[in-house]
Amino acid sequence: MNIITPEKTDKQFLEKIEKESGQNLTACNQCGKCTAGCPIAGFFDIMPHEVMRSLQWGLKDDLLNSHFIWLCVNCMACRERCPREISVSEVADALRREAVKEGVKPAEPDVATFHKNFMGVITMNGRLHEVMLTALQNVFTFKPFKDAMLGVGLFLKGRLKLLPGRIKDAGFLKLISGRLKKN
Amino acid sequence: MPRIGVFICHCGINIEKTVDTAKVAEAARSFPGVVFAADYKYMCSDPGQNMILDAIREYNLDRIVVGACSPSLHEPTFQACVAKADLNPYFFEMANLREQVSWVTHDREMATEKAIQAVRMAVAKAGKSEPLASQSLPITKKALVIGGGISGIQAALDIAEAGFPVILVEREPSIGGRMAQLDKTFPTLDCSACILTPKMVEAARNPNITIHTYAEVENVAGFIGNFEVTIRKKARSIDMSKCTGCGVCYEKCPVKVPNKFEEGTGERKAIYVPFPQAVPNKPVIDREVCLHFTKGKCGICAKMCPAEAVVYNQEDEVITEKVGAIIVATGFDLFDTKRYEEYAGGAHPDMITSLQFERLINASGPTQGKLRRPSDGKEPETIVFIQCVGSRDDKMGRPYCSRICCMYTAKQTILVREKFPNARIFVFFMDIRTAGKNYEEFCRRAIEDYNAEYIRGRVSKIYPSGDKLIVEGSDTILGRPVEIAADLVVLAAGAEARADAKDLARMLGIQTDQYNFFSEAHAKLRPVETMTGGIFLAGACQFPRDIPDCVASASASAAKALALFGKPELASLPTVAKVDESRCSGCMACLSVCPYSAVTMEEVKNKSGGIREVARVNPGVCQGCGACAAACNAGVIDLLGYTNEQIACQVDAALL
Amino acid sequence: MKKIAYFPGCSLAGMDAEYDEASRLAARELGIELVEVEDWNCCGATSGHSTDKELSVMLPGRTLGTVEKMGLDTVTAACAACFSRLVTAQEILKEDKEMASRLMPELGISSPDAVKVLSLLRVIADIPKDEIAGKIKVRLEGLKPACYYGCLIARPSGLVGEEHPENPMAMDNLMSLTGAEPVRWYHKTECCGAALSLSRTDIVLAMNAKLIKMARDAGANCIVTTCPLCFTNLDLRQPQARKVVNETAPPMPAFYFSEILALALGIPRKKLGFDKHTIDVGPLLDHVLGASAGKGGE
Amino acid sequence: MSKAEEKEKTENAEKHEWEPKIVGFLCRWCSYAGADLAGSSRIEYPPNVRVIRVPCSGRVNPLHVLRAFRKGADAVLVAGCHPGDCHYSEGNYYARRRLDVLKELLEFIGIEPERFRLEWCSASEARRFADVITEVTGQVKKLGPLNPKENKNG
Ligand SMILES: Cc1cc2nc3c(=O)[nH]c(=O)nc-3n(C[C@H](O)[C@H](O)[C@H](O)COP(=O)(O)OP(=O)(O)OC[C@H]3O[C@@H](n4cnc5c(N)ncnc54)[C@H](O)[C@@H]3O)c2cc1C
Ligand SMILES: Cc1cc2nc3c(=O)[nH]c(=O)nc-3n(C[C@H](O)[C@H](O)[C@H](O)COP(=O)(O)OP(=O)(O)OC[C@H]3O[C@@H](n4cnc5c(N)ncnc54)[C@H](O)[C@@H]3O)c2cc1C
Ligand code: SF4
Ligand code: SF4
Ligand code: SF4
Ligand code: SF4
Ligand code: SF4
Ligand code: SF4
Ligand code: SF4
Ligand code: SF4
Repeated sequence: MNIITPEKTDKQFLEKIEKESGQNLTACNQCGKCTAGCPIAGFFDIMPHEVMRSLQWGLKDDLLNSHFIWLCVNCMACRERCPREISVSEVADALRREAVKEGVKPAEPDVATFHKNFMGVITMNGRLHEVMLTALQNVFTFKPFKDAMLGVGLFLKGRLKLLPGRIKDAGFLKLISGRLKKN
Repeated sequence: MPRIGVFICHCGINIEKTVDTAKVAEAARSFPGVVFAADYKYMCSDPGQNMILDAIREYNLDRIVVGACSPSLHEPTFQACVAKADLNPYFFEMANLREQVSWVTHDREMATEKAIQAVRMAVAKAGKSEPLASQSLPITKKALVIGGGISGIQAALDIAEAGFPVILVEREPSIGGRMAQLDKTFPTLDCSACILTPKMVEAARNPNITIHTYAEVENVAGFIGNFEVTIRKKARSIDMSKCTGCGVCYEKCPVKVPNKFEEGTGERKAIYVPFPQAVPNKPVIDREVCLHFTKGKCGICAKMCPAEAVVYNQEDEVITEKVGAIIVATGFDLFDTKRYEEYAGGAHPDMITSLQFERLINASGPTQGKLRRPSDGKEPETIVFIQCVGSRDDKMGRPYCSRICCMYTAKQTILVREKFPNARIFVFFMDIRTAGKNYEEFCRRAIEDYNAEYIRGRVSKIYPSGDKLIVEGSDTILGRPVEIAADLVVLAAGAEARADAKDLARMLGIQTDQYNFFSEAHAKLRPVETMTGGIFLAGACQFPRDIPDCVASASASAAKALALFGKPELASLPTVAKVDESRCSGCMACLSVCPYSAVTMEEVKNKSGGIREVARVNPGVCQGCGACAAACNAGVIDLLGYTNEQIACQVDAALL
Repeated sequence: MKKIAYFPGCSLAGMDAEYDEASRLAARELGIELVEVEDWNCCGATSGHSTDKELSVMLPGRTLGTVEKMGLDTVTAACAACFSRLVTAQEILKEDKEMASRLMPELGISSPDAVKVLSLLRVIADIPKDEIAGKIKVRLEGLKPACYYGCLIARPSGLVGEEHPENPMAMDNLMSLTGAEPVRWYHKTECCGAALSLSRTDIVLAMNAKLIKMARDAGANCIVTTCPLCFTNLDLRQPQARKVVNETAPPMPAFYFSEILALALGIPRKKLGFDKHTIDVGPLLDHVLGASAGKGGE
Repeated sequence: MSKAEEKEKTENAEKHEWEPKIVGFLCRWCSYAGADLAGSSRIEYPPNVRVIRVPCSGRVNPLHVLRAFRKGADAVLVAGCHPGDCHYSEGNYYARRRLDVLKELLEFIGIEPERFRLEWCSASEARRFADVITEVTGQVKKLGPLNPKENKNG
């Protein structure tokens, strides 16, 4: 049964995300302009304005388990046009971090894995390396040949380097990997 | 020693909630001069006022202090109350414990402390109060109405019918305002011209009404009952007494420019009548574009005119008029939809404003009522209306609801449906606001009988693709994005204050709100009065209003002006400046700062018989600003009701 | 020669070396030396702020500190994402005093706005128009670019220094200076979805196809970008996107704005890595450069 | 109770002990109405201001301000309509001219400029009114009392 009751909601969650995102969430009047202009809305499970409404209720689980939080690309179209000057983009960020922190199983495992791999590569090297990232992404998402054809093409055109660049400042690498482990 | 009574109001719980009123009354009992103090639930109620009257009798009180709401709300109430007990109204003082204490302080202890302080100051001031009286002043029983839209016309007619003369000043060449631009009007769908034109003609015919079109008010001096206004009648280049309105002149004029009345959808000539039903129905030459004025050639209109009415060298005429009341009815502007860059910059030909729509669907409009796509003249098959454009949008600095656009959009869907039985008509809305008599029913008809498809969601983007406009919106009820390829998009542009409203407010000495609409004295109790005596508001210049509301407020403001004219004379302001002539050195510092020239220098005889000049105040002219009192170093000229002594006592009491 | 610190970012250092090259060359022609930030590290991109707010400040923060150490007052990033992260980090440091006091000493930042962060587009657009016009050697008539700014260079308005979040004109104006005729289109700042490129390629392809279609409908014969992520998306992924929507119209060549600028400034075509583009730009360039009598050609 | 806690407590007590006294002369047309609107809008602000309603900021004689300081005010605020918006057309210009001179005098005798404020605040600027009071109160709290020991009878 999918009925909302006040008891099932978590109002503190609203406050928390309000603080984390720096947005005034109760200001949202559900106009729907964010959804209307979002380039990815057609792929979302929860629409941006519904995200805002769910927050006003405090429907924490729905949000942390949503595809939305992983699919929002933070393009800020919503932020730019919202008549109440709210940034759903910032809210998505805050929710995503919250999901990571709470160890929620991501609804979009590939996206989550991507972020993880990305951070992994840069904590190793301080810089990104596409071959490594693509390889890791494919290994971890069990799609070993995805994008491989693109890769060969790039390699032949001389656009792929096979050896990663690495920054010299080892102290900084340690600092960021420490920061990552804390989560 | 004065005998002061103090009354502390709970205002239900409004004050009592954060202020311990009993404690305030208790504290008041120890203030110098206080012989009686009490607290009560509602001081402004009849029992509350009776309590004051009883206490005056029982304790022989001669000064009254009430600690309650803001004096701007109930000072007159209590002044009238003490007058009943034969006390001078200026023996009454008010301490503001609600707006400035209980509503802005949450800590009860601090609020109580602040309240005691405020009452102490009021008591100190009351202790030094003197009886003040007003003088009687004459009233010029003639009204000025600024703005000749439906509101101004209605106000003028009401006053004229009561038998008083009215001067109606309209800056366009014709009266009529926005209503003249409309097609049919909600909620009854009568044709706008059919109900407006008779009123315009009636105003023109009424012997009590003098209409100055193509004119503007340039200066306003004086005060309630006694204003003096300067009006500039711009040169029309037409001798109005000769012109018969035959229209030959503009047929042959070679210059064509966009017609402002048609909202740019049609053209007019350099010599023109803005619309066929114009009042007065006589042309005007637009000197900015007329070839005679820009290039020094042409002159066709003068040649054509059989009445020899074209006068190129006519000059502006400046007239002055004395009036007793002023009604401001200058109406509203439309939000500039180009500010929405995401709506293709608001600039595509097939994207029009709601007012352009009114012109395009109007049988006397530029297309004779044939609604076609402006870009290619094709019949539109899909029409999208978008509500709240430039309203309810903090980003655009317009957080308010424009109040009229829900209804006129519903009307416009009905009007298009009548022309195109098979078109698909969509409306994007945030809420449907239809709080009016028969309004909700009207809107339901648009949806159920006229098959307008309403979608709840705001539009984020509009862009051209091929020969269509793609409208990206959302349906928030279904929770899905919506995309519609439209032939025609109509933007329900919000209403905003006239661009020059602020200037007019300055000239009149009235206030504006944060959106530059004119402010009423009190939202509920004095909705058509301004804070400045004798100046009233009518119609959409105060806030977005539809025609029924405009007419109601216009009649209300006329009633206020008539109430003024109904008095035999006017009581002057009692709180005016007063000079202690014996001490005046005649330095003229006061005279030089008085904005109303209320101070003059008069010769008086010294004790020794010599002649010297001293300042003297005309209490009928003085408006009680106190600039003179602040300018006089010797404290010779003082402001009654706010005397130097009273202020000093308040300062001292504040710091005890 | 004016010196500006230059943050190439991972994409330019990796896959998009031709943008790097073209940008440096074009800037030099226009009197600006791009000095690479010493031992720079990744900005963190979307993954950074999706994971940890503080980390998302530390990564670009280190760059800001390094630029200060290098004694330069302005830093530019060629990639819109890097640029966005740098500006956002500054903004967070300005707002979150507590975080600022913790991180700034560690990162060597004296004040959140000690260095100015500009997009590469802004750096070049700020050069007086006449100055650029005077240096144009090859007129690129016949080039009808749809200038594509992407989402992060124009948003959020107020932070990034572009005129308008929906219809920025800086790149269009530059293109006009070269003799090209930029088209009016309405998707200049619509997102390309790059952040999902590797994880939800399906979404990205759909967005890609729409952008290309809109550019074509507006009459463009190429699309010009400022950002390596956008470029990769629009160039490298275009063949895939075409398949998804069964596109039959010819492919749409994509360029970096600095490539076009470099060409117009007279840098020889072969010095610019046009052969590395996935969509063949040869015919279009032949046509355009042929029209200007092969002056800038090989 | 730890030492630190104790210290904090006494500090807090000290903070609570002293509340600055601010005398505010408010024009009845604009700033007084703005203060009323702050009330109707339920905007909270510190209770330190004691309001004297005047018909116009131009009514305020510099001697009134001086008297307030002499009698123990820690700050004085004069608030009127924005330039150009005076109900009496130019009263606020006179106020500005007169009170600017006063400001110099106050600085000369050693009263910090933060203690005397001339502000423009319209009838619609409720938020601004509350902000001004909050700001002045904060500034004066930082400065401390004006002449803590001095007379109250001069
Ligand atoms: C698209 C649209 C459709 C509408 N449809 C309907 C409808 O169907 N039913 C309905 O009830 N309402 C409708 N309205 C609302 C209606 O137009 C207004 O309620 C009404 O016109 C307001 O009248 P007014 O006299 O207050 O102002 P206005 O009509 O604006 O008149 C003000 C007049 O004052 C003049 N003026 C301005 N400044 C000065 C100055 N300084 N000196 C001299 N003169 C000056 C102006 O030139 C103008 O003539 C609609 C509005 C719009 C925009
Ligand atoms: C719950 C509620 C909350 C509200 N809150 C607000 C608010 O916050 N703000 C606001 O602006 N408005 C508010 N209103 C609306 C407000 O109450 C009305 O606008 C206002 O009271 C109407 O005043 P009236 O004089 O027209 O009618 P009424 O107040 O109804 O007065 C009519 C009087 O006529 C008398 N009467 C009736 N028939 C006869 C007869 N045949 N002969 C003699 N006398 C007769 C009645 O006894 C009554 O005293 C609220 C209304 C309600 C119901
Ligand atoms: S655009 Fe803003 S106000 Fe509208 S639904 Fe989205 S977040 Fe809420
Ligand atoms: S920031 Fe996220 S929610 Fe907002 S428009 Fe972009 S993708 Fe949609
Ligand atoms: S006098 Fe004022 S405060 Fe008292 S009850 Fe009436 S409205 Fe309320
Ligand atoms: S000016 Fe002459 S021609 Fe024109 S309408 Fe009047 S009478 Fe007719
Ligand atoms: S003189 Fe002017 S108004 Fe008359 S016909 Fe010529 S252009 Fe028209
Ligand atoms: S009246 Fe309707 S359309 Fe107009 S602003 Fe209000 S809600 Fe929007
Ligand atoms: S108070 Fe003084 S300055 Fe003001 S109007 Fe009266 S006489 Fe003139
Ligand atoms: S300023 Fe005072 S002393 Fe001078 S003329 Fe006026 S009243 Fe007399």
